[in-house]
Amino acid sequence: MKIRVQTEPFDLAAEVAALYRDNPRVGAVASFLGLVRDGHPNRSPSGEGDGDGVNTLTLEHYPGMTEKSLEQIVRDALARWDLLDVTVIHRVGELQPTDPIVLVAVASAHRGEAFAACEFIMDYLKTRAPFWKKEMTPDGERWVDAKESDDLAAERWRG
Amino acid sequence: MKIRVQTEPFDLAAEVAALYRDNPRVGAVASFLGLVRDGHPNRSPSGEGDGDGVNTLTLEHYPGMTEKSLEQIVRDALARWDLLDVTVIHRVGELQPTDPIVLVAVASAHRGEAFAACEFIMDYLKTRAPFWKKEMTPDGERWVDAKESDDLAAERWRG
Amino acid sequence: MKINVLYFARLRETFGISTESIELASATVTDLLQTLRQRGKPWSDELSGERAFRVAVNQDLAGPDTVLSDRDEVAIFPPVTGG
Amino acid sequence: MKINVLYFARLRETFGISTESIELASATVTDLLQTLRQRGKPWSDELSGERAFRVAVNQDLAGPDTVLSDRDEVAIFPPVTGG
Repeated sequence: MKIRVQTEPFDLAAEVAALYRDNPRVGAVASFLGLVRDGHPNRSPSGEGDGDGVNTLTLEHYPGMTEKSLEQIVRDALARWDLLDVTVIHRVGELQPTDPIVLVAVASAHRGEAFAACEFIMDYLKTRAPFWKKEMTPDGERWVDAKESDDLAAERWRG
Repeated sequence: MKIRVQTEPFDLAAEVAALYRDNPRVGAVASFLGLVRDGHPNRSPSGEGDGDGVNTLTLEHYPGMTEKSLEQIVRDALARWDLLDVTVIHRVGELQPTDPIVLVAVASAHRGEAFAACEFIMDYLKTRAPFWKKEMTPDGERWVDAKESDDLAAERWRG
Repeated sequence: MKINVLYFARLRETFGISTESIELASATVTDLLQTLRQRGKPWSDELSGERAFRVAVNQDLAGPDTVLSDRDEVAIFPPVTGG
Repeated sequence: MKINVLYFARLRETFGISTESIELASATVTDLLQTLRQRGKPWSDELSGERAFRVAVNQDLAGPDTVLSDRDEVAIFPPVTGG
């Protein structure tokens, strides 16, 4: 398990390769990359809010709890599925549109487990890990509101 | 849409970056990497068949139909979800354990669509795209049998 | 009419042939398979239905009732195992 | 007992404070919130329950009945928006 919270960019290929290069039991790596969009993340996914001109996104977090909560989410995934390795990297600080924010990569023998665990980790990260986004737009600064759809996404893994 | 069938390795980071680098509407890239395992793919996922010592995997395909079927699978995904771009690369020829076989990468504004479409494309690729694996082991050559679990995985996207 | 038939993977090896041209009266996929089975083993064994196989007509998966036309490309192969 | 309280994101900016130390008799999360609301605006507005917020005790998400102990670290913040 590798959990990182950092301001620096990360190397997707190196991170994914580290999950399988020395382990021929790995048959599947599912990964997710979250990126800064040039649109207003608060609005509906219909696209009406796209292209609002976000220039900079600032990510604040709660050092200590961030790592603790990410580790707990990954441990929950490892208990639930037969996984071989997991990497979670989340950036903080100032980011620009098209900058990667988060990488979740999950290695397993078969694809079903890797896909499910990768989506599970993202859904819980979105609702439980203490990160907050603030947007800079031509209209000024605003804190991004949490989305109800993220709570619903996390809910479906219960029971 | 980018569909490739090739003997050469591919560059995961470059392929994923090509999906988002020039498109600030992309907020999510879900990707899947399938790799040659050093185990007997025919056996159960319980792990009893792992470590059988596959030395080389040879991937045969049906040129023409391969590209046509992959394009149809991606078109089906584009019709079903709100996606921004899709890349599918599948290697053929001789591969060794830990070599990447297939990459499916899906870009969208939000993660739900990207995850679902990436898994959908893999499930259909596994059951509809004309590729066949032959293993070389210390005991000789054998063609890999299709898995019923793959048919079931594809079935769940119907209706 | 003339049908171009292709075999892949295990079936290509078992039949010892990768492609052939077959003359048929107007026919469906079922008729073509019947013609092939009449050759005896290994054709009758492999195409009896006991072992799974797939048929594509002009590079689309096809069922037994698919009607064949002159110069169609028919491929017969085991269930796919890519990915 | 002494509780170390941390604020993040919008709440940190609205309250104009990122951390403070509060003396309390033995108490739950609800008691701490009541103490903070008694300060008046903006505390009473933000912590009334009309706007969503979250509480973590010693870096684990906590509910209103969670009992606090001396030197506990209590964080109050808006719903998270990472990823």
